[in-house]
Amino acid sequence: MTASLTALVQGGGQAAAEAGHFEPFLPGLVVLLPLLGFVINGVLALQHARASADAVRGGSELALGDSASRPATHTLPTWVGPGVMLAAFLITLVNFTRMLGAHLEEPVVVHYWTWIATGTFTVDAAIQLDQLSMVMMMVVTGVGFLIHVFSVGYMKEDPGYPRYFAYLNLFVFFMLVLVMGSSYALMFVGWEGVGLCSYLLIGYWFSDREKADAGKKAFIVNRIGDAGFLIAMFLVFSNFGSLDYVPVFHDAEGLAYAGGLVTAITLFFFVGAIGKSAQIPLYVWLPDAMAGPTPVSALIHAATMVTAGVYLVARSSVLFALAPLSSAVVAGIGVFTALFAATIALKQNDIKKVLAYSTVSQLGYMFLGVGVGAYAAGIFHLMTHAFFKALLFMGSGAVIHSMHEAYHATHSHEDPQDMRNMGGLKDAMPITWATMWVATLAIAGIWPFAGFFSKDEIIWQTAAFGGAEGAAYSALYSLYWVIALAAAMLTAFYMTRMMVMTFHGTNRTGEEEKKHLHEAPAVMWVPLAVLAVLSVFGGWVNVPEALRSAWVGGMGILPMSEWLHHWLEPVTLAAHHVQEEHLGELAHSAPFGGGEVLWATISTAAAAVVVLVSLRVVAAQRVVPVAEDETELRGIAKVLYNKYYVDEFYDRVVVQPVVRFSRFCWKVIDAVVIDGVVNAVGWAAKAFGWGVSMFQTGTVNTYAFILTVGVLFILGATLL
Amino acid sequence: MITEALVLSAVLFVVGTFGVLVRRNSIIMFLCIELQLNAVNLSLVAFSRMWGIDGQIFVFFVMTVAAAEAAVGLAIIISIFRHYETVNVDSFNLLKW
Amino acid sequence: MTALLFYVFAGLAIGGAIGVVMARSPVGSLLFMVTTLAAMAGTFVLLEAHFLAAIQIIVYAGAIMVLFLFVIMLLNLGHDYRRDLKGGAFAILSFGVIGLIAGLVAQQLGASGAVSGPGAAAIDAAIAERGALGAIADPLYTTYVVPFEITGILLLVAIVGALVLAKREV
Amino acid sequence: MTALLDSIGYAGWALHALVWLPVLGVGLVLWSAEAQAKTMAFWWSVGVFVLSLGLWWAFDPAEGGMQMQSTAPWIPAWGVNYSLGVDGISLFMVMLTTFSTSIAILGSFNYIKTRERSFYALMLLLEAAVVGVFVATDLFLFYVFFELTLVPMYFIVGIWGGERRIYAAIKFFLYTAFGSLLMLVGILYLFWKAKTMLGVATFAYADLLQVPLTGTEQLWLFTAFALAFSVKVPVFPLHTWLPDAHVEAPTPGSVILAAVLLKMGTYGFLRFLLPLFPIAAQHPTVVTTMLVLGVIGILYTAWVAAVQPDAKKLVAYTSVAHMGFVVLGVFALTVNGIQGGLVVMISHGISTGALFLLLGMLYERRHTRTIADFGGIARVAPWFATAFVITALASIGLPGTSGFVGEFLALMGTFETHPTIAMVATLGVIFAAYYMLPMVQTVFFNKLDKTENREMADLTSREIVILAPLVALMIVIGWHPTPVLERMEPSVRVVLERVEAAREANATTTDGAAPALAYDDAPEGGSDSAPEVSSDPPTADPSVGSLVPSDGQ
Repeated sequence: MTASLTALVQGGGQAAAEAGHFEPFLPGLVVLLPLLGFVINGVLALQHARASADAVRGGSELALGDSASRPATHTLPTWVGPGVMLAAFLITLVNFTRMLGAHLEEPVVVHYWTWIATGTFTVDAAIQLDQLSMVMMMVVTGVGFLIHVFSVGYMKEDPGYPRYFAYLNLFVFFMLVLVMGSSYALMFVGWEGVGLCSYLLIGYWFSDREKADAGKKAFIVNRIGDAGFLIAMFLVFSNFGSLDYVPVFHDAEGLAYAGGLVTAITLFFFVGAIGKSAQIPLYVWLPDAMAGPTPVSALIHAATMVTAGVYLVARSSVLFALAPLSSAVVAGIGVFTALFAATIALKQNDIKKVLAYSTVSQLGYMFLGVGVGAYAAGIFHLMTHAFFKALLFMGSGAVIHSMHEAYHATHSHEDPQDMRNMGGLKDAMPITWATMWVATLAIAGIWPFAGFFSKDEIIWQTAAFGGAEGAAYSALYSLYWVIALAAAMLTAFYMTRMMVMTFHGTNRTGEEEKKHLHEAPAVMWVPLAVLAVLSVFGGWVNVPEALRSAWVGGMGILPMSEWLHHWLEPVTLAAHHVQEEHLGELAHSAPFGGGEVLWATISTAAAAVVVLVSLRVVAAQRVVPVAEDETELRGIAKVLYNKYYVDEFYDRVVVQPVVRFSRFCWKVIDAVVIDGVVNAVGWAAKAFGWGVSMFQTGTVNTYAFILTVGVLFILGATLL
Repeated sequence: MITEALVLSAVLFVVGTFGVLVRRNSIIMFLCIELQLNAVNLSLVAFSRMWGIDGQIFVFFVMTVAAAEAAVGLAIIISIFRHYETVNVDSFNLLKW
Repeated sequence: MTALLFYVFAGLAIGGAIGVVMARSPVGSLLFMVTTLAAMAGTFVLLEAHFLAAIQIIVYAGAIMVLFLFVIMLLNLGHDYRRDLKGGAFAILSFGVIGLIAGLVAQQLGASGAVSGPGAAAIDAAIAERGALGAIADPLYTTYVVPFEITGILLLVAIVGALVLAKREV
Repeated sequence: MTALLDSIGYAGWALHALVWLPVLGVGLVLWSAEAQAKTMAFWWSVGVFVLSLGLWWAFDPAEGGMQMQSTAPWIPAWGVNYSLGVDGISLFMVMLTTFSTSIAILGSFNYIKTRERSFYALMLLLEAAVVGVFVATDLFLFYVFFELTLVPMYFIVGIWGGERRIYAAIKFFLYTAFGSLLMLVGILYLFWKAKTMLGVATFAYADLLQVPLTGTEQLWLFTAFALAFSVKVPVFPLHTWLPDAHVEAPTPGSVILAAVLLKMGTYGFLRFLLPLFPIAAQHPTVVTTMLVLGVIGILYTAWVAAVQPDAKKLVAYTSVAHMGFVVLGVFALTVNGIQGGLVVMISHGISTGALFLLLGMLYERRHTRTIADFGGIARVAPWFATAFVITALASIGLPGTSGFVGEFLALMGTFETHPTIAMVATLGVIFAAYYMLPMVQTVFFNKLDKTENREMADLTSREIVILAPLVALMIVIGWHPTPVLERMEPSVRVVLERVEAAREANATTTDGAAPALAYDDAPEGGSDSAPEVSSDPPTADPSVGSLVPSDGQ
């Protein structure tokens, strides 16, 4: 073990022979650094917690003092937390550039030590480096680093500062295990690990019951998905005899197309994905997860963890390509979630809730993408979404931060997250406003922002896939395509609504509070700026070939045509072979005719129109602060506002029955039935004894008589 | 001759036993026990006609024991009588459940 | 002649025994007991156990029975005959059980038929040699001396015990 | 290390020492002063533990059969021998026993206030008995130890327990005694059978393995043994003694009970049920029954646990759920399943033991175990909360902790042979979160609204010393279980090969006696071939020989 650990640090291990001329550079360190950060911050956190605990026991709270005279427990994490992330990102960057140079056909697997080895089952602690994991590593470490930096500003005043960074680093560690692991087993380690961290971070302010409940809900709902993941792994193992990607995907090509086995495997994997990536019907935990600190929502519940499901599907692209039914299910659930969540987002007033549902909706798009076999497109959207959604969340974080301090200054207890209390913030915080608009346009799919290219490619691929000759359920795919377009329009609307309610119009924070509203400090807005840049240009890495020469492709100015697509080629190759074999040529025109360029134009134009219109419409609406807001919602609006009452429904249909049945098991089956039998045996023995004691009359004659009877028996026995 | 003696002892023993069972007066029960002892003595004597003098020696011992037993037993009866003012065994049922 | 005598004695003994069980008062049954003991002493004689016959009369009928008599007198018993004799189901049941035992024994004896052995000859020889007393005294003080001594101790203990029990608490 | 051990002839006397040193300790503790009793007992048990550590190196991982065997005649007339031995299955149970005993003793320093001397003496006696159970290779000896464990536990619960301790103690005693008496009958039948069939009066495990039994006989004996062990495990309908015993028992009692006493049941499954009655053990009906009971145990007790108001009772019920995974793994009759089951046994011993210790510390502080009485403890006792959360997560099988490795392997092994059952059992993963998290939340999170909780002290250094090794073990085994697994595997294979042989023989001839013949021509000294033989397809030449003591040295 120790030897392998040193190997881990030196990035040693033995890289597989077919590495091409790609030489991995300290890949183990990428994983190890965040873990190191976790250990350091964890120790600091424990130290600090002891101190504050003594204070609490003393009946007071531990005063942090001004930022100048903070104890080491609050200064060190500032450097350790983001520091390890930066280091990890740089190492990843080195590896990335090296991989760019090398034309890697086969993934490079770096073994460290044998994790589990029974007689018939072996899985190593090993890292798989290929184009897909590299993209994920870039996103996780890169965006992760920015969010860490942002957190320094956002959490500065929080008493649990070191604990926060400890959790955050631990999360990154598990996330990297998830994306870098060379087997489903290791992915599952990361899978549950990130779930744990999300549990801890959602319930970060655990003294608040709602927040703690939200964390618990997230964990339990995720576990439902994890059960599916486990079953899928069992299926994989019992049929392939291994859980490592390389052998499994190699043997998978031998499976029957649309066979029952591969369908079962993929569907169970997708159950896991549904849980982790918050799709119907298990999306309910994500909106509640907003209880966590906002940077957490940006990192875990927008950029990285929730996209793990997409990564899982893309990773298993061969299997999913072999199972058209599963693919249809994936795409269907994805697209319906996209629409469903978008409609809910229309009526939310909590800025983070809007973003949460928009995340759910965007995740739906990603699943639509991987569902229609456009794995590159799915990952592409995952990446761009990481950029602009992280930006949106951190922007909202900046807003909330400023609102919170405003209310704090005036000791008001208004809700700093409710958009009805905002409005007109653009004067106070211009940078935030500008960057968030960039992200909004990106997510709305306006040319040439990142979101446009990624989302448009997914929508188009849906049409093309459905139109393919060999495609099953092609009618279904046309439906998906229409829904996807509709959802895109809704996205444009609710995002604009959010921006308008937050930044435009007159300020509703209150006269006193208005003075205290301020722009976020540099440590917070710099990351926003960086992400804004990425949200603009991030999409250009994968301009579809068809659009390239057209105006949307910038008349060929836009570089890197389908770069990401080609980059991921080695990973998705097998899947594409399967597609070509069974589907044949993809369609070149959408269901209602029209080519890719045309529909791209239509969609971006429509989105632009929606944005402009809703600017007017929402601005025209009269919004009042929560305090004096007693508008009675009616009809569909009410339903949307209450999120279709899904939580209530689950509570009635699932939670309560389970709890009631549990009580029944305990009070009736255990206490009455089983223990009843047990005690009955005891009573029977007692009763028998009591009955026999009746012979004890106390009169000598009886005893003598019994004696005589005994004599009679003995005589009889001996003489007869 | 021996057989008859044995039969006689058997009859006496049986009668004695019956007495022990049906009488309540502890002294009479005691007498019946003595009766049983004597029945045994008789059979021992009878057997000594078959196997030799030892039987009679045992009778001797039995008598001694009977004497001792009578002494102690009667003493017990007296002390019991002091408590209950009766020798009726039905009234000594402390061992009742 | 001997047979006739034996039957007489046997009749007396059984009659006495039944008397012991049935007699109204303790004193009555005590007297019946004495009768039985005397009759048995007779049978002892017929069985050539003269010494035993003698002590049967002296020790049993003499000493022990008198002791009983004393106690009965002392306690002034004998006025509750009705309650004394158990009746009803219990009596019948015991009668049945005992009857069965008797039946078993009888069946045994009947099966064995007339028995005899070397003992009689040996005893007669011993008596002829050392007289009735010596015949029994010799083994008693040689072979059985240890049990004999033990019975002595037993008697001593019995006396002490009887004293302790019967004595009024002081 | 190995050289050092050889130089002191460790293998020769280690097992005897492990059994008898605690007994000697009993004497010393009773003889020592009341005040010194605890320290004396603690250091003594630590010494025993350190001694047992040597097994790790002295044990030959490649060897599937019994090792370090030694036999001495005890009651020659009945062929009863005092014979000890250890193999991959019992090795870790022994070490777990010695380890958790010292931990439990250290953990009871503050909890036990009365009759300390007798308490610690009983703890050491218990340790001796349990170690004996795990190392005995003679069924008579095994039975003696098996019953002996009841006595100290009975007193520990009955004297130092809670209000309803008498009821709990009696319930515990009767339940288990009832089971083991049936087993005694079974053992005697085997003895008689061996006498008639083999012509030797023997209780030796290895000899009884040679006894040819017909299928029907095996089914009956299997039932007798299975009942005895199922009560100990406990398997679903026989589990109701456990919550009572746990709730009433003092903390150290619960720790030992959860950590090792329950393991005696599943150990019995592996050591006796499968090898002695392979025909019955692989009988479809039997297997399905046991598996279904295991699954019911997992889900049902998870539900019951979730609604317990008493934290300790909750954890007690979770024990049943965990042992359900073991039952599942064992009767999956696959290498993965059984090894997984063994790992679950170890990790459950560690994590649940730790949970009981933590609850005990909680009780010492607040004198209540009602979950609702707490809240927000994490603010006043952060280290305590950290330790508890880690332990709880290990207990619900989070990857990276020992719990996951075990449950994962057990479920996967089950899936290989019984997919449907495994799928249902997998739902247990969900309900694990369903019972554990709410408890953790209500106790440690939420608002710190009760004044008496504000005074709660954090972990003392002694408590840290207790918990640190446990937590470390959870994580180390979670990330690097291979050394553990590789030591188990050969022995597991030996067991499985007997079962497989029986299955094959059964397949060829319906006459149940046939497999017995297969055993007879098993090579007496065939142990060397044991580990290499691959289990799929299982070869019909079982390495029964490797279980025969005579070939060990």
